[in-house]
Amino acid sequence: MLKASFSNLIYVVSMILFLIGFYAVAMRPSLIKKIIGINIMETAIFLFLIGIGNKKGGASPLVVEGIEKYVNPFPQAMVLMALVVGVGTTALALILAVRLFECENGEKR
Amino acid sequence: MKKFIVIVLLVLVGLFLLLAVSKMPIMGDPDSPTNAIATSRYIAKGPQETGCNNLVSAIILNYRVYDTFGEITVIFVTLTAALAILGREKAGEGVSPLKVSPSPLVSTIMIIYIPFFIVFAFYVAIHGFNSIGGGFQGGVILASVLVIYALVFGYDEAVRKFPPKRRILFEGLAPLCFVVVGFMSILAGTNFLNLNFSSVSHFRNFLTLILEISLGLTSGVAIASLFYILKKVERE
Amino acid sequence: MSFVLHLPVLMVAVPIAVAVLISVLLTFKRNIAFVLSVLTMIFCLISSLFLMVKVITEGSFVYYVSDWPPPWGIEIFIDRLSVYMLLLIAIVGLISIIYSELYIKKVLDHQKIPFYYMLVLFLIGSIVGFVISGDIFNMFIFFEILSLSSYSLVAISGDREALRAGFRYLVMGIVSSLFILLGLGFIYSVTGTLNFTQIALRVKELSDLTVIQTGALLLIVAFIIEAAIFPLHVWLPKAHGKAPAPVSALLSGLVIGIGVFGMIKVVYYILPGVYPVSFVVFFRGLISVGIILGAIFALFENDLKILLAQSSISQIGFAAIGVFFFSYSGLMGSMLQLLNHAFAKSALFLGAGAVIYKTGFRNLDEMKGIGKRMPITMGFFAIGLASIASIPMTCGFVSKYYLCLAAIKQGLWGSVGAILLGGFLSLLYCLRIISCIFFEKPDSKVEVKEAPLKMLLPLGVLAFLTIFFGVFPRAAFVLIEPGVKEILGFLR
Amino acid sequence: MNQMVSMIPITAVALPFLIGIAIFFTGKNKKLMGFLSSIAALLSLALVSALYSMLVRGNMDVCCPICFGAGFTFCFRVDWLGLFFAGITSLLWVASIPYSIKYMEMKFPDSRARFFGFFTLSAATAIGVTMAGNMLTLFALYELLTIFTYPLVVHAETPAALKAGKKYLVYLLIGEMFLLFAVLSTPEFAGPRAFAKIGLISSEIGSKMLLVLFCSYIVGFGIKAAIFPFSNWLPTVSIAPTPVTGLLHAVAVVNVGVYGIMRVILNVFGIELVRSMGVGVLLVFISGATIIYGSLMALRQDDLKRRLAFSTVDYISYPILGLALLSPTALVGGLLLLVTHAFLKLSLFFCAGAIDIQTGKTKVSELSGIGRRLPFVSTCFAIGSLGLIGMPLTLGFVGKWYLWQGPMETGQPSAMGVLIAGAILCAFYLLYVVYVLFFKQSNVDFVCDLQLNWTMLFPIGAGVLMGLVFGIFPKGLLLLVNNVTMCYFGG
Repeated sequence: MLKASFSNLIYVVSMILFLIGFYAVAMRPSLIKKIIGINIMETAIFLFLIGIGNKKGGASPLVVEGIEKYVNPFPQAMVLMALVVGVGTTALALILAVRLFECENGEKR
Repeated sequence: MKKFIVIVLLVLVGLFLLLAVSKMPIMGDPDSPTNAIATSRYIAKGPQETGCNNLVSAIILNYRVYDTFGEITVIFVTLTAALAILGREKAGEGVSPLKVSPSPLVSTIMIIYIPFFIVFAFYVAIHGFNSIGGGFQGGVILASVLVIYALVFGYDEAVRKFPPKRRILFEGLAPLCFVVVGFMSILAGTNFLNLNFSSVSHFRNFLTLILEISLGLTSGVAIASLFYILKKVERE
Repeated sequence: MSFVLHLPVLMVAVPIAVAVLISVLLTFKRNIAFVLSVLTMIFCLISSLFLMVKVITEGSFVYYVSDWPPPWGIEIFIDRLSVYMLLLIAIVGLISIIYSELYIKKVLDHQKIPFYYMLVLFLIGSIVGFVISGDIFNMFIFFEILSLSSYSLVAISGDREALRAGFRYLVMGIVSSLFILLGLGFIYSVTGTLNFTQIALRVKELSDLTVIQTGALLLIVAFIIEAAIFPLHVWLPKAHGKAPAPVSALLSGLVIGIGVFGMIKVVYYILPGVYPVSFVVFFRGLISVGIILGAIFALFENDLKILLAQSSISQIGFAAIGVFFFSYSGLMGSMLQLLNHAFAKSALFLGAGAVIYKTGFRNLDEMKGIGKRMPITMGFFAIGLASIASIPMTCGFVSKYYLCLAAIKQGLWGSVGAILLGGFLSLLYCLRIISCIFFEKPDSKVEVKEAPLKMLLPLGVLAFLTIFFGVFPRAAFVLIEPGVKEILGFLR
Repeated sequence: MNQMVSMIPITAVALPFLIGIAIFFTGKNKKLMGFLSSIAALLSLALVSALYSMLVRGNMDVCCPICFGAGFTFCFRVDWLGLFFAGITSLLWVASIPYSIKYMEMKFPDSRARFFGFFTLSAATAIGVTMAGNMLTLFALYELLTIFTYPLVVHAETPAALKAGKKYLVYLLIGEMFLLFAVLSTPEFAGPRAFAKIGLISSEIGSKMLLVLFCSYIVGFGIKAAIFPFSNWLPTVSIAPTPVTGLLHAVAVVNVGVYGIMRVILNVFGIELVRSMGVGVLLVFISGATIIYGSLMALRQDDLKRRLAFSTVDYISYPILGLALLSPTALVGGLLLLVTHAFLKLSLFFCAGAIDIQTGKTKVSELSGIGRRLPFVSTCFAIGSLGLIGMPLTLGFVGKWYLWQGPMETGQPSAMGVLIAGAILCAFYLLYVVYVLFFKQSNVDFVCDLQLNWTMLFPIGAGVLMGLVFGIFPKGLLLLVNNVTMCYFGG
């Protein structure tokens, strides 16, 4: 198990990152920190996905004459789309947080 | 107590995930299922079938363009939510005149650079076919231009320059483009969002270009709009 | 007939396109949103009827978006169960939108009204997209649209409680969608594809199932969050309780049901038969606890809408537990419970909304004797309650009957106990509401009239449907029975 | 046995049911409301008689299955046992309608549409239960009966009534939980002709499971039949309006519980299986305990309606006892006592209601001297009491006579003891009321401000008269009851 984990170091790292993000989401009371946690989780998953698509010695998926070996383009496309989705969710989270902040401050005033 | 439970839970989940990770195929193995199965066609036939040398663009704009449609909708939904919850910003609404006028150095440089930025954004968007880049990337550059403009010349000035009325069409451009292209492909007798419905290969490239540009414009303008809306609350 | 093939994807594209169009047209004409949404929903209803005819006569079919066959492109997979879900979505969506007109005018600012309709259309379109999708990543994308629009619909009124509820829902929801993404990463890493049928084929060839099981577990946990099943239900009561009534109807009736449908997709379509027994027992245990706890929470709740939301936790548990029976009767019960919950719970939320619209009362204590003031509204409400309480001759009875039968046949005594006890407790809280509404002496002297016709009509349709499918469950069997047999075939 | 398909059973249920729903919309139109309720009752009586004649003529089962597919079949089927109960229910339903109309007009002038609507619905579902052809139908209608009687129980809308209603529901719904479990565990419970054969359960499913099932069934139906540990709800709901109490005690609810127990033992398990399981003794003990408990509690009650309610707890266990002895004569006795109880207890409750309306007195201790003020009502009360105790020349006597044969045949001295003790206690608690009515001097003077008219007095008199007539000429009734027992004991 250890040896396998070692060769899959990126996966292990991304899992650990994921858990760190999860901890922030679960334990931090601050809304902004929760959002940051969510982003850490997201990034961890992107790392994971990119790792899955890797191929040793593969070139970036940009077809050029003479090169036969490319890395898998599909995870990259997936990450690109998930990134945009991530932007959307983060933005919405910020919108709600900002509005909530406004409401609570408004009541204090 | 809660902390303890969460940490125990996380450790358990972590061990579980690590176990799974250790059972996964070795990273970068050329024979692993991910590299063996689906990718062969993307790499072997991608450029001929889609006209994109950039395989990532080929996937997001042709093989899985339906996903991209969903994804640009996500941006639009976020924008709608922002409008519903926070409301559209208005120029001069509760304006307090800028206390610090922009430094002439910064503003002059920005005025010189902004056209280049915009050109660069379009370049990235259009060139997504053949090289690194793509609609979203270009769009984000565009958005950053709009954001920088607001930072340098002040929020009100930016809102006055790019009022909501002008942005509104761009915001909805990409989803509408996708649906229109989808309808066209259905009318042409193929399935939804098939870009290859015409035998003329240039037409396919033209459609891809249109989608690429609309993606860029929409994501850029929508992200900028989100920024403006959030910024509005901050200054109130 | 070939046009019918395009209808599923059009049911996704048209609501989204109309919503975008509304935003563009907004500058010219403000009050066009309602009309356009109703027209869109009518289109969806008609297309789902067409699809129903098609699927009943010719069986399930697949549709390749952009004409790329899987694993390269995205496949849309239409079988009887997904058409069944589409029908539910179209009916409940149309009804909630019609109901919304008056209610939303009263509750929201004038500015927000078109955005409300847009978000509802996004919600409907994405639910359809989620249900018909045959590709996990595509499911993820539509799941995101679905969740984003539901968060914002919960928070749309902009008051503090709603925002709090919306934010909590958002955090849980994002975690759930990230779980999907992570899970699909695991699945992709060993199968090399994201298409349902292809994954199911590849999995059979695998020797080591650990990674696949992890992926499946992550996906199921994600849908457990979305369906609000026991330990992860914390977001639901406030979110559904504080949203505007038609939104609660949509969220409670459809969206959490979609969570259960997602579970069905994972368990039966994507990864059939990879689950160790302990897995299944664990989930059944969780769901059983949820069924009972939700009902107990509801028994002691005073705010009517939050009570209904608590009862949703219990009711959706019934739908979810059938998924893990892996048997014909269990799945039948599950699907019927989805129908029951979609119609009855929506009727309940709309009824509660009618009371709020007319009187502003939210607490059960204030509503004493209101059944005498607005007998028709509350009569429909009572029919919904009867169905939730699984009284014979309503749809709820049929579903719980099948579930209990399945559990007994398999000798799962714990689940039997949970189902029976849950049914008993739901009867109790429903009768508590009934006795409060109809038999207690009113405190206040406020004159209350019947709800307006535009609200009564949707309520009446839902109440009618609940009774109709209770008396003639066969009408639903046309789709469910062969559909369930088909997906049970995947297990072998 | 032959079978014929006919729509009459379902019509006998559905038509009154629909009329019941229609009554909700009559609103303030009292005449129409009364008319519709009487029509519903008369219709069901007519249809039940039609079924009777069909059964007599052809000795056939009348059956009509409605299949919903996938093991979900509703089915109505009439045999002698079902018809016996349906007959009692429909007859008493007709009798109680005029009384209820008058009573409600005097006591609860508000929301009468609701009352009569649910009254009709309850009676219709009770008849439906007796005509159910399989366990599923039986269960569905059984639960509906509980739900439909709830609004009647809480009709007064006072806090006490609501509390009583809550207690009623909790008790009965717990019972139904057990029942649902038992029903679903019974193989072939939803078969279109499930009750046509005797013994749905074979002994193959294991003795432990059999015992669990048997207990679940007994608890499920027994709660409604108010057997010993679960009988507390019955006195509590005597707070409801008198016609409702009549409905609960004599017409529908309690009878249906007894009917369920009979169905379970006779059809689901079958006499042979019950005998081999040896659970008959258990049932004898339960019913014996219920008889003693009910009588003792009745003695202590001062409230007349509560006293009568405990008397129901006592009396309704005789049929169960008769069944539990597993001998045909005892069963005949039990069924006869059920008829006795239905007619006479209804009359007694109506008497209590009449006294309440006339004088406002509900306590036994306050009733002194009323015998002279309300001679008709009091006389009826006295005759009814004597009939229940089992005086010769009443139906109660015939019933107890037959029931007495049971322990003689099977040799169960404890059951004999219970019968004797029950009769003596019953005499004590009922005759004391009669004594107070007629012989105790009243020290308070009271006014009779209302005049009872024939619509209220006729049902009272009719019930008592029936008890007497059948007591003197029991032959026709015996024939019917023998038909019932013959189906199960053969000859």
